Amino acid sequence: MKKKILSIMLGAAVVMTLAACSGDDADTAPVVLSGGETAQTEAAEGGSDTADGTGDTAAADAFVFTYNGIAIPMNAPADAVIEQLGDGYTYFEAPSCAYEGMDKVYTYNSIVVRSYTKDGVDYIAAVELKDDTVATAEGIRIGATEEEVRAAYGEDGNEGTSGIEYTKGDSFISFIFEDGRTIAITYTAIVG
Amino acid sequence: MLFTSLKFIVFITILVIVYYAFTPAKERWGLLLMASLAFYFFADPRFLIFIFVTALVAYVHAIVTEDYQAKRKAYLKQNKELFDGDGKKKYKKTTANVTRLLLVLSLLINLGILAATKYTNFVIDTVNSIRGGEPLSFVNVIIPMGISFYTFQTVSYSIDISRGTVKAERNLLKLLLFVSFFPQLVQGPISRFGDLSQTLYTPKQFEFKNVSYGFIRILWGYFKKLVIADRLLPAIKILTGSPDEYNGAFVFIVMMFYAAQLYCDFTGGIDITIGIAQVLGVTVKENFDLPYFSKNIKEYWNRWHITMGTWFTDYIFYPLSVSPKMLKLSKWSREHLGNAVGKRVTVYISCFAVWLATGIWHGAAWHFVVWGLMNFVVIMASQELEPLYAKFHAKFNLKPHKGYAVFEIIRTFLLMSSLKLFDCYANVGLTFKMFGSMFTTFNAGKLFGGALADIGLSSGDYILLAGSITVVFLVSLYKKFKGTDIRGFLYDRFPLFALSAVILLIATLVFGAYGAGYDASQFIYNQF
Amino acid sequence: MHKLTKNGKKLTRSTILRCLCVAGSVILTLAALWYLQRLLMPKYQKGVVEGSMIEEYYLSEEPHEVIFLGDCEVYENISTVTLFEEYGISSYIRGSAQQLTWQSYYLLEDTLRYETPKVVVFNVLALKYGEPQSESYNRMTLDGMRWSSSKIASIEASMTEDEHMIDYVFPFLRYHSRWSELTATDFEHVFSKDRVTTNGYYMRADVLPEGAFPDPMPLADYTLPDTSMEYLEMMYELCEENDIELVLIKAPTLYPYWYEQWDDQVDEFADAHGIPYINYIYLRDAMGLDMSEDTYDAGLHLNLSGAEKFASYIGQYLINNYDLTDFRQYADVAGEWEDDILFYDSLRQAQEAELSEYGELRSWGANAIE
Amino acid sequence: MEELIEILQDLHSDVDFENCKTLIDDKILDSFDIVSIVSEVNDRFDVQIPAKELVPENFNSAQALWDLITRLEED
Repeated sequence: MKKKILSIMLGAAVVMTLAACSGDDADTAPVVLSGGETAQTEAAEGGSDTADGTGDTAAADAFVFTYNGIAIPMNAPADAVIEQLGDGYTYFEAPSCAYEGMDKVYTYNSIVVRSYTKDGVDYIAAVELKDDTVATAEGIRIGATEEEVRAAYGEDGNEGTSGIEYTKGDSFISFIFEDGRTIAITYTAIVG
Repeated sequence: MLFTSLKFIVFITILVIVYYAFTPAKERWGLLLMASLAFYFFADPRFLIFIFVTALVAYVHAIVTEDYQAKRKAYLKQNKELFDGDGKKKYKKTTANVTRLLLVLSLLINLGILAATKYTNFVIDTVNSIRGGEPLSFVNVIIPMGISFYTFQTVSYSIDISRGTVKAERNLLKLLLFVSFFPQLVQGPISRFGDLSQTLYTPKQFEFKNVSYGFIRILWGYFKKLVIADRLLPAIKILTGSPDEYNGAFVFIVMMFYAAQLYCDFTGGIDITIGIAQVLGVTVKENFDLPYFSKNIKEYWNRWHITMGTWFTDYIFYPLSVSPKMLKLSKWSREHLGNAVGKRVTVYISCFAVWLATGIWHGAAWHFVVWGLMNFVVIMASQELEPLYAKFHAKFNLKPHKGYAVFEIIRTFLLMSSLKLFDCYANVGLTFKMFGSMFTTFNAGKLFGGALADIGLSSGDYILLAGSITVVFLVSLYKKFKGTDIRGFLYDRFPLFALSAVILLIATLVFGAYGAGYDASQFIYNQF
Repeated sequence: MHKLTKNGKKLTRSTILRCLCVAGSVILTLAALWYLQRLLMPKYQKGVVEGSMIEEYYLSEEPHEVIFLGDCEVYENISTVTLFEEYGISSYIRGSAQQLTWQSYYLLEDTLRYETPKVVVFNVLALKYGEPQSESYNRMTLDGMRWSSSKIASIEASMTEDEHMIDYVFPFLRYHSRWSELTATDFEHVFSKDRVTTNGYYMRADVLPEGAFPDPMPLADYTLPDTSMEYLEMMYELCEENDIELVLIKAPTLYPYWYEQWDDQVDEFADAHGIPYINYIYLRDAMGLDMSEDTYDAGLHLNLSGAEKFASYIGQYLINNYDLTDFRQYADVAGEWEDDILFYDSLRQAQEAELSEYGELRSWGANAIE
Repeated sequence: MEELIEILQDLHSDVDFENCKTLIDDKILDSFDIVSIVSEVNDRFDVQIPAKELVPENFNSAQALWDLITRLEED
């Protein structure tokens, strides 16, 4: 009997969905967009916080460095990235005080990748470019002039004592200069 | 201020102490008003403007309507000799028309505010998706906390006034308290003026029994919310967040989890609301009556979110279906479509309207609309199948059998739980897909081999959930079979009552899913 | 409740019963919560013992003329027993895992409530952190402190975004979620804890030779954060007020990397304030450190033999430069130290026994984490 | 009155409408039934029952319903 009701229900509902939604899939947008706090109280009105299916992605907005065609986003889970990068690295690890985590350093031919631990999972902490065979997504390599960096990344960086930093999402990229030329480039995750 | 926030608990504690220790019984309603406004103020000071406008409109409307009706009635009485039968009817008709006009005016403003705040972006989004091309941008509106609840409550007052079933409140502050009474703002219930006003304004004495009953009910609400609902929610989010991974049997798990989560969250919230009101000496109507023991969907909707259901029945379903036009339509359709079909037409139209409104009311999103209409379809289907059932029962003589009742209850529960899936998944299409996957690729084996441990629940959590849901079930069973809730039994054995409260409090504090250990960004403490 | 009597009603038996029940419930609830709070808090007794260090100080009976402040670079690297045995220095290490500069400052404030040392030695590694870092480290440093304005200030300075003061006031609210993770250790140590350090020194007797460290990452800005430098300044002033000599040190371990540019800034600070700053990285040979046998974790921290060498070296510096009492001459203090040395020796023996039996430590460190 | 009972019997043949006084309270009549009754009453008695009269007190027994109809007829 249940099946019968269900089949009636399903059939009718499909028709109705087509009529009502004109095939539209983006349903949850308005509630989400109308602002954090109020949206929350409103969601509670129906009796529950609606379990919306869209989980936020951790590394949505951060610098991504690409090495040999493999993307290395800051704050992204490290295991998969390291696996893709292959075996050509030397490895170093250092447990933090009181075993609260493990700093891992993977040294490849042209880059160094560092990871940190959070909730038992490793995340990309930093990438350091070691030589001029690799370039940032914006085309900057070691040896580039200060002007080239500023032309590529803009003037709104944080000036440091020995270089400049640009922040994007929960990551920043640093260029270290000596005599007007880039001697080091690092990507760093901001761990929150 | 959510019920589970520390701020709220401190707020309530201070309120209750000031209420009974430092406020004269006669003035206590005033303190309730101040607390309600403060509650609103802390959420967002701008909200106060909205709620005040709504209350003021209802206040003015009520007084104007009542005075007008009284004046007309008195005139009619004093000048009987001036009217013949027809004249009297005409005179009354004019009164009714003006009354209706006043009501429409008041509802336009109050429902207009609701529509403008809650549904503008919904409409824009829908228009965008239909029209295509350059999308209209969303407007940045604030949605006042609990606006659906207090607007509906106020609208019921205005309609009752214009029907003449309640007396107008002539103290603006008292009416403002009715509109803003804070425990109800978060999740309802939607009270009627005729019910709530009986205890809201009267001088309140400290009554030990009332306070004890209310207190343990608050604890019970927190227990359900914190120990069960909030523990299940992250798991549900994980399951519904990766629908490709978690299909088939997992959808069934989502159904079960969500049924428990929603029930415990919603009834828990209502328990806290009614419990607080009871501690404060205010009687609020019940909103749930063991909905999961319902034998069919109609019964379920008579037992779930009762105040909303009766609101829609009283203010949409009845007026619509007994309006002269509908009666005409009913007559016409009976004459032209035959008695059997014709009888149904008007009821179905009204019912459709109710469920459309219910869906929209639940949230400004299409999946709520579809969910509402699905309810309509299921109710209609079961209504139509009823004679079939009757025949079936008659043939096999099934009805008196207890096992059959249990079957009906389980069937209704499963049906309602599957409808709730619309709440869970990101969009309507996905919900259907996931629902279908239960039948095409159930594959129960997937559940084992560690998958259930990957959704944020440890074996300890499962044991705890099983245990606490059993407790909730047993307490419900007690009510089902004794017809009264278990508090009376405990209160008559007061030491047992006190001990239950202590156990409930401690269990909630220890096992509640609150605080740092349960934050989205969980700290690492697994190793200790 | 007095309402009932006021109304002229007699105190019936049931009223008395109710009052008793309510009072009993309140007491029962408070007692249960108190017990549960103690039960549910992490005990830091096995494996991760760093959370026990701060509170252990309050149990130490003898006076301390030297107080060390800092992170693992002090509590794992300096043997307090060596300092006493060789020089008669009575010292205490108020160290904790990743102790931040302001936490060191407030721990000094806290210490001054109990005694005024002659010398305070601060390890500078933490100066690189200008912001709260991690809740679990905060907890290890803060939960063990006794309540005082210093503790409150330290909590306020240390909290990360997701933390709340109320969770420190009632740790129950923070730790109730441990109900499903309780171990035998938790039940065993509800009311008492085992000693884990010798005057703040955390012993590790095993050996894992130092390896190569990766090159340090170049930084765009080497300026030490203002916040930590301000607290260093406050620490200096607090020492001045109390006639305490402040000594800045950098422990001889190489990782985490201590940049030259940082070293220069600390040097500048020390010069400007007329206090000593000694970077022991440059003095590894002088103190006879052999990192193939003086470290237990490939060079991150010193082991027992390393800590004794470092203590021996720094102790010489301390007695040469400051007017410290030789407490070996004072029977009452020496008597207290007798107990500490006994604990130290038995711990050493126990660790050595495990090392000869298993080749590694099983009851301490990572292997012992439950 | 008899005609009214007839209307009611059509809806639920198994209920004793003459004596039952808790038709609403015991959930014997639901909202669908009430609408049917209103529509039948409208047809047979030419009385329009407005929405505001659709309250439990007026539908709990056949007698109450009959009283309502007569009251509305007089108006």
